[in-house]
Amino acid sequence: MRKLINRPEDFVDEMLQGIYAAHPDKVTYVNNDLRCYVRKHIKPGKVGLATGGGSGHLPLFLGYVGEGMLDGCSVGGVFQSPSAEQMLAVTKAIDGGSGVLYIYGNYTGDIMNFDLAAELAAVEGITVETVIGCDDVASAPKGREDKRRGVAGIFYLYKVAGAAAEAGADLAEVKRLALKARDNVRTMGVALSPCVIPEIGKPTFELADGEMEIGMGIHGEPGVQGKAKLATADEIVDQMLAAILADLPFTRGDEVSVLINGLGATPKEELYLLYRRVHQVLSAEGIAVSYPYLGEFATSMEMAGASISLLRLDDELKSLLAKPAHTPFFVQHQL
Amino acid sequence: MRKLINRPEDFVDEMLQGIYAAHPDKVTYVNNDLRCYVRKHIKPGKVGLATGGGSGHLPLFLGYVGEGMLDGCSVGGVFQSPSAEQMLAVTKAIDGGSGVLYIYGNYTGDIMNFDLAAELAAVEGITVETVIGCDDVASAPKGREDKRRGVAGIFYLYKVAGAAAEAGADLAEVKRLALKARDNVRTMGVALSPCVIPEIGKPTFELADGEMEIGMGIHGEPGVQGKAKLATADEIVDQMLAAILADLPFTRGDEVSVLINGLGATPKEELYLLYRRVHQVLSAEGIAVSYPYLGEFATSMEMAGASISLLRLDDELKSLLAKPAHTPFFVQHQL
Amino acid sequence: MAELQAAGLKAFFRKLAELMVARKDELTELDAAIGDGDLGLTMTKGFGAVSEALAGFGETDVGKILSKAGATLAAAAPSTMGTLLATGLLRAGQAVLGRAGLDLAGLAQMLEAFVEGISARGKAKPGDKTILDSLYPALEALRGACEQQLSLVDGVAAAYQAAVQGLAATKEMVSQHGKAACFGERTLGRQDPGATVGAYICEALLATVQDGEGLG
Amino acid sequence: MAELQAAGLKAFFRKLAELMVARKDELTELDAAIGDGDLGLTMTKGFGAVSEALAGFGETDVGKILSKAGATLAAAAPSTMGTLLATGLLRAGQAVLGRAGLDLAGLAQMLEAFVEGISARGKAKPGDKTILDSLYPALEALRGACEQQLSLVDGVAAAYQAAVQGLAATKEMVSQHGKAACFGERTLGRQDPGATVGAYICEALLATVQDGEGLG
Ligand SMILES: Nc1ncnc2c1ncn2[C@@H]1O[C@H](COP(=O)(O)OP(=O)(O)O)[C@@H](O)[C@H]1O
Ligand SMILES: Nc1ncnc2c1ncn2[C@@H]1O[C@H](COP(=O)(O)OP(=O)(O)O)[C@@H](O)[C@H]1O
Ligand SMILES: [Mg+2]
Ligand SMILES: [Mg+2]
Ligand SMILES: [Mg+2]
Ligand SMILES: [Mg+2]
Repeated sequence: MRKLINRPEDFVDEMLQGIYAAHPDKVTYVNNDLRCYVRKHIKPGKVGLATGGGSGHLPLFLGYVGEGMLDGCSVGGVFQSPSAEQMLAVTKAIDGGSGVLYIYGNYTGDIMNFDLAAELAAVEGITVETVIGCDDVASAPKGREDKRRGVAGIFYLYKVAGAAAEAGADLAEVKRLALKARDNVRTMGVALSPCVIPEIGKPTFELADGEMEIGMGIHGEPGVQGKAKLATADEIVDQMLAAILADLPFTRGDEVSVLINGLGATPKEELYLLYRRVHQVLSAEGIAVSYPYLGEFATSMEMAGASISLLRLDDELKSLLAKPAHTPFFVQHQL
Repeated sequence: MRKLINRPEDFVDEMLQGIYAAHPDKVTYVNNDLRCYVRKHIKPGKVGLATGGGSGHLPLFLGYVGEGMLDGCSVGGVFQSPSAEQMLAVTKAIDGGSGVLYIYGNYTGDIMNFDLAAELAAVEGITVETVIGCDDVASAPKGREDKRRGVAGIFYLYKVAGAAAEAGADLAEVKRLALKARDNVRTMGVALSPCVIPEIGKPTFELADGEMEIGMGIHGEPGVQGKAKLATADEIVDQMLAAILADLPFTRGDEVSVLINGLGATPKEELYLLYRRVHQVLSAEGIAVSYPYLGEFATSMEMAGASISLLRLDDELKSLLAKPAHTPFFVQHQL
Repeated sequence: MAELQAAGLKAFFRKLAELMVARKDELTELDAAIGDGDLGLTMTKGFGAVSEALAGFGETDVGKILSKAGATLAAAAPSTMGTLLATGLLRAGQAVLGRAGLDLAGLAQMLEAFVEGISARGKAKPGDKTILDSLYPALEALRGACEQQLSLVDGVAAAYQAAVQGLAATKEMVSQHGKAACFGERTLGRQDPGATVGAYICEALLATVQDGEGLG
Repeated sequence: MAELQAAGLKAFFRKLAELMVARKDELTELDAAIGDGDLGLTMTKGFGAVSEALAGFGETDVGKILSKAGATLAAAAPSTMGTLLATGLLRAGQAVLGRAGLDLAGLAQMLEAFVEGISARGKAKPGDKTILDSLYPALEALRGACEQQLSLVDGVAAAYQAAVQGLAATKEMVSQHGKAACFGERTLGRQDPGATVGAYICEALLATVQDGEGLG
């Protein structure tokens, strides 16, 4: 294990201690539980936005809590859901009286706990709505979008819903916009190496040097075609883009935002190399790119690999995407 | 090799093509050479700030070209200096009539080429001054600072000089401030894995799973004590901080900015775990932290590891550090 | 007829926690093959916490003990399996609230509520290759044992046998839920990790009634 | 007396480029041990570019050929070694500008300017474990050969011998400059990569004059 850690079982809590120490003016926790992570200043009257999920994906999930994005996040162990109890505590802390929207990824453990939390919140008189990210094209065929995993594309849901909530939209409107973002985003990933859960200490799957797996999920879930010999960057992009473009489908005349996401160990150099090809292919297809994002948005600790997400834009999504945001992990000026 | 690339020899130029495609409104190139990277809009009258160095360290070096930071960067092959010819082209393109300051890291190849470029620029009537980053405590003993490598701490030189130049300071003043930042920053790194130069295809040094090397440079240059068994995060921080604190020295009552830099493959989770301990130790020493920075600021492609930099602040440095900046790779609101 | 009382139920959770520790690597490997490999971790952690919480819980109402176990498990192991089992335990606790002991019919009633809780939360059906595929057969065997008026030990033994057979049958199934569903046909030939946990639960229950500790 | 003319000088750069390709891995390994491992890459790339640029360069002035080589190398291989050699070549070109051929004395004059250019840019001195430690001995041998009025081939052979000895002596030195300096005492026992390049230059020069191609 090549990790800068102390005791594996302290990994998540010590990471959180570091975050609270670094950003005391921006974030804090409630319920006397480090894992109930909330914005320092909750705006009364604003619709509350909560997310949550397993650790090991920074900046996902808690990294999007801050100005112009989310209000709270319950934090699970590595690759494990937080508990319904923690979700409920966050929900109560961030409710500004206008209800709370849950936005999280399509994983059974998370769904079960968020559903339980929503039932409990209702008992406390808090209206909760839910939008589940399910952007990973590789994880289920078209028509079964409800079975698809949520991966990096959830960033767009946070950004769009966050900007709308910050601007004063009500719960129904924020939900409508989050759903619109969800319906218009598609992602494909490729992994080049496994990652190691600290408490397990060895990779839970193997990917040898010179191998890749297109379509692999951010916990190492398998892709559509299994392992293959590592292809060139251009070939990989072509294959991933073909799947994405056909799925929505994206067509000539569309305008999109592109998100090139590193899974953890992949250098920025390589992300730009991927973007080069994405830009070439989209130009050839007559699809315009606005607001490209490149960097680490949803990782699997030290996994090597990347994902490509496309969000089809209209004026509404575009103007919400362009709004400024400011969290300890994500800063954007007005575009 | 686990890399998302096409032909290794095209790595740098294809990466640059991706960057220009992604940020056409912010950066461009001159001299018909992709590797002569400059800001799209040069302010007449502003002191020009140029850097340069080998590729493979993104966001170093070109990532700091943009509003509130630098104006141009000559881009070398992986771990190789750009040429004097390229540096000269960038110098001419960014000179707004008030002279140009070179800020780059202390590496022989770069020095020789920047010196040559400065001689050639003088012939063209452009005043050039030079400040060389040399923050790596591990690379030479105290008293021989001029022999020390420049690593992640150079970020502070860019930020401080960039803010001063943007505010209209003249060449002498910008140089004074860059020197002040240089004199007050110290860095120590630790590596947990090697990295692979694309055109070489295999690591140029070995670091086995479970090993570390404290003090290793960003090209794999050795540290002070050689390889050792991987220690806990807290032990590593304690050892690195001890060297940093003793060197300046930083003392009770000082105020510092801390930069925790990932070398490439190290997850943000681990960086925050390191920060947790840094914060504990500095608090115990009576040293106050303002403006912590955590993320990837100077990498070695997919190398695992991290560095810690401390900048001793005074009011002047602090206010320059707090100024906004906006490049394709680094965004900061006014702090 | 013999009854499982508070002490017996606590002994059951203690045995189950020990069993999880003993089988940790097996669960990790099963889940690594068609999931994310955390099941050994979550189950040892979750039932370790339950067993600890119950140690100092001076309650004689078996319903309250089950609820306590469920609430503890929900907080300590909020994974798919942890949350499903917690939901099941909370329902089971509701179903037998106020009782001081469970005879074979009581156990069947408890197991029924437990399985229904898991079904309701997870929306899976038998054959989907989940924990239900070991627990449903166990439930049916227990009901049959009640009709045949078997002893407590024999009844639970029959349930355990059925669970083990149900577990073996998961090798012929394709996963329809959770992370395993992404593996599709590749889950064929592999034993379901969650169903394995279901069989362990029956195994611990059998060991408890065989021991006789806390039986009144 | 025999002279190295334009064709000979071009043949020299061609041979040197081939030699770098043949020794690429050796240079890579030497530089990987006490540097960043790029020397094989930069030298093959740099002298490949020089050899290509000279192929279509119809110039008879040996000074201009050397300058052209220097400018090409500076652009193609801006590493420490590339820039040092480029500076040396530019100075050497200045020193013999306007000549159509170089006899032994001319070669010595050229090598002197070459070495001085490297010294001025790098600020190293003999004994610092750099390329100077093979080139200085070669220069001195060449001067001695002039005094003794040796033939062109014998003179260059003496220079090459001296370079090889100087190179061997770098094993006893501790690196004082560049990335190798960080390795400190650990550079003892290792041959300097840059000095190796210096010896290769002499080797290619010797092969050129032995061949006799382009000698007038
Ligand atoms: N919807 C469901 N209903 C019942 N059981 C399920 C469901 N989804 C998954 N499971 C069971 O959960 C097991 C995996 O549990 P666990 O490792 O906790 O999942 P995760 O790590 O994805 O949260 C599977 O082997 C399966 O038996
Ligand atoms: N200041 C100097 N003067 C002369 N030669 C030097 C100097 N610094 C380094 N060298 C030589 O350069 C060689 C390394 O060259 P190179 O691999 O191009 O360096 P880098 O990769 O650091 O740019 C060393 O072996 C040494 O001979
Ligand atoms: Mg899990
Ligand atoms: Mg180099
Ligand atoms: Mg699991
Ligand atoms: Mg080198």
